[in-house]
Amino acid sequence: MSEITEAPHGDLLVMLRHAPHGSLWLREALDLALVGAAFGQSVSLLLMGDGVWALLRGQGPGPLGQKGSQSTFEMLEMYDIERLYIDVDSLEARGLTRDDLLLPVIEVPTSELSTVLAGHRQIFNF
Amino acid sequence: MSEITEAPHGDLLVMLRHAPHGSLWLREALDLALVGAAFGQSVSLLLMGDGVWALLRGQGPGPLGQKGSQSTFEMLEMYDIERLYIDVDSLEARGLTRDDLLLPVIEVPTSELSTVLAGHRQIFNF
Amino acid sequence: MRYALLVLGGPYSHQAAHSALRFAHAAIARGHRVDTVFFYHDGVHNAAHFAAPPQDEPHLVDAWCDLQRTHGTALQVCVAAALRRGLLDAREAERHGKSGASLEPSFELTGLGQLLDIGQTHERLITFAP
Amino acid sequence: MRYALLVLGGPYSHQAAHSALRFAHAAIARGHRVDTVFFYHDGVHNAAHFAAPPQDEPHLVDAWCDLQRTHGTALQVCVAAALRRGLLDAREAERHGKSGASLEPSFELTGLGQLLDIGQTHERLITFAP
Amino acid sequence: MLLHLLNRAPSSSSVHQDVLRAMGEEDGLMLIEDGVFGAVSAQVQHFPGLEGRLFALREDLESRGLAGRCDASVTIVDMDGFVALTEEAQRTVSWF
Amino acid sequence: MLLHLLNRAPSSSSVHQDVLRAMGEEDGLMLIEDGVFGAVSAQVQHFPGLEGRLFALREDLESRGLAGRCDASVTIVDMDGFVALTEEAQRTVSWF
Repeated sequence: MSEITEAPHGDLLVMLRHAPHGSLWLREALDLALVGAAFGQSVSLLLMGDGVWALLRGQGPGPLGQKGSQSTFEMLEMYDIERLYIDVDSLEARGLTRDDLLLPVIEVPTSELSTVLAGHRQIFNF
Repeated sequence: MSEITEAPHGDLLVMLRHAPHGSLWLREALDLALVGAAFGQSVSLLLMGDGVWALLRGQGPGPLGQKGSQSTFEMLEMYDIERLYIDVDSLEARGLTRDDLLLPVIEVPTSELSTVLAGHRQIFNF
Repeated sequence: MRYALLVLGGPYSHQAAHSALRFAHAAIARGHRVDTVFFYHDGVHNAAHFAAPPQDEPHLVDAWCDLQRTHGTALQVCVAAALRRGLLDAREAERHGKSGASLEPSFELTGLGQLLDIGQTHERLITFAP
Repeated sequence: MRYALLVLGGPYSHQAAHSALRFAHAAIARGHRVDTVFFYHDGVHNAAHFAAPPQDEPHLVDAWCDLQRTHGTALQVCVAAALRRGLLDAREAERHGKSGASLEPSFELTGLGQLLDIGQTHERLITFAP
Repeated sequence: MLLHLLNRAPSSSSVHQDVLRAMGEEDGLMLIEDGVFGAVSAQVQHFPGLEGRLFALREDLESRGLAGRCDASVTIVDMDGFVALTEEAQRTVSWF
Repeated sequence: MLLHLLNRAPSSSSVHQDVLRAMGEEDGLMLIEDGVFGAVSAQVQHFPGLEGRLFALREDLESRGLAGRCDASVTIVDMDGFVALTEEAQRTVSWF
């Protein structure tokens, strides 16, 4: 069931579609979201595809000591990020539920994905 | 039907799995095959996945004047490349037949792919 | 309209930079302005001063500089993405104890805030990814 | 055994270089020799002299240099792949009219024939791709 | 109306499935670079329900030898037409 | 016997299908980097018929929070065990 109770809207939507650790996509996407939040924009995140792994509990630093993304998500929460959307289909396909995740999320069914995209003035898709 | 009449063997197998034009993978893979042939090694190529598009007839240069790969394939033929294998499943999945291709190929069914790999002393998978 | 482009792919390795350049010229030919190109992720390699592609290939770094010279397009590079990938202007090079610079002078290092600003000040922002 | 590694991915952008480094240390810990690491495709960016990653991240260029210093591992970079991506030693820089160099001195530019040679002279060749 | 750009072939990446799920009923989809491999008749079934809203870039089709193999359901546009599509769309979203 | 390395998740790339088709009956498959997402129970069905020949790298599972989610049919090896597998195999083939 959808939890989208009001029309999604905001200045900035950053879509996170890449898995953590394997590449820098997630990290550089979060950096952009963080700058947006620091500049006072209302920022939403949408996790989709392998991007949903980014919020999995229990992640660690990389084996060479690379920082994980957990601290960045926590910073975003501190900056009062407006909405953290997650694509339910992507979550379920990977055998995950919201209980597996680090932060509370707004579950978006496929039928409402386009509404989320249309509701933001700027979209960056990483 | 398989055309592999003798056990595949050779010094060097270069696997081409990336489509032409979109990235440099195909080009840099062919460069390696070309060096192998120039050094007198017996070189085989195996086209698989989107790599089968590399042999499609009628390709042109890129819109900024990048060279296509057609001339490199022709150079490889000049160097007497030993075998040009193509994964039949990949070919058929893309609606192609050998008649669509620039050069004569040896069609490899899935059941014989591992034989081709096992028959070469060095394998580079691009 | 005022267009901006975001380039996320390095030159040669992927077609992204080629597509972005072609798009820029086509947009200008239709009467638009392409005021800014922003380079992020591996796109920062488009600003490599030392790039020396074969003579029979397009020289993308030069092509970006031409675009700036001819049409006044600003070439902006995310400084954080550039530093970890080895693209430093003279000031950053000195700060990190390196002599010289590896960033082509026509490009300028800037922050990510600039990218968000571009999204607000330009009517269209088109991303070319690897 | 004599091991060689082939690295096809740039540092930071992908995990390939991190994995290759960890593999090298694990192989050495098991009593093997890692005599050569060859860098091709975007892997050539591992040799970027100007790389300046944040202080709280591993410095991969330095880590490769450490591997060479401690274990004698040769660090070889495909010259054709390097030139188009902006990694030039002093000689290539001069040949292309650039001052200075962008290749870390511990790395050496070489041809693709060397990669085929490595495949013949080392017992194992493991590829780490982006 | 959004214009989505896709530069991956459906035969090797599953990102096209995410694009389709995220598209609104009026959104358009523009295939560029390796995305144009999805425009050939044997692959276009990966993009159902996009009549009149599915485009492919002529220059990328031609360099790949696909100009004559593009399915009739796909509208071929050149770089000028691509720019025109971005004029009409409020925003573009690039998938890769 | 060859050891195949795979660093892509089966949920986003179809390269795993090509790996499976190219594997000999005794070949092993080692999941590393983002490949280890294929080792979780909800994804491992993408790798049928590999009993005892499917491996995943512990360090990459742990950094991703997957150590406790790895399917029982997958053999977890650490970096030392990964090196050991490359000793046993005549050659390795990396897929990406």
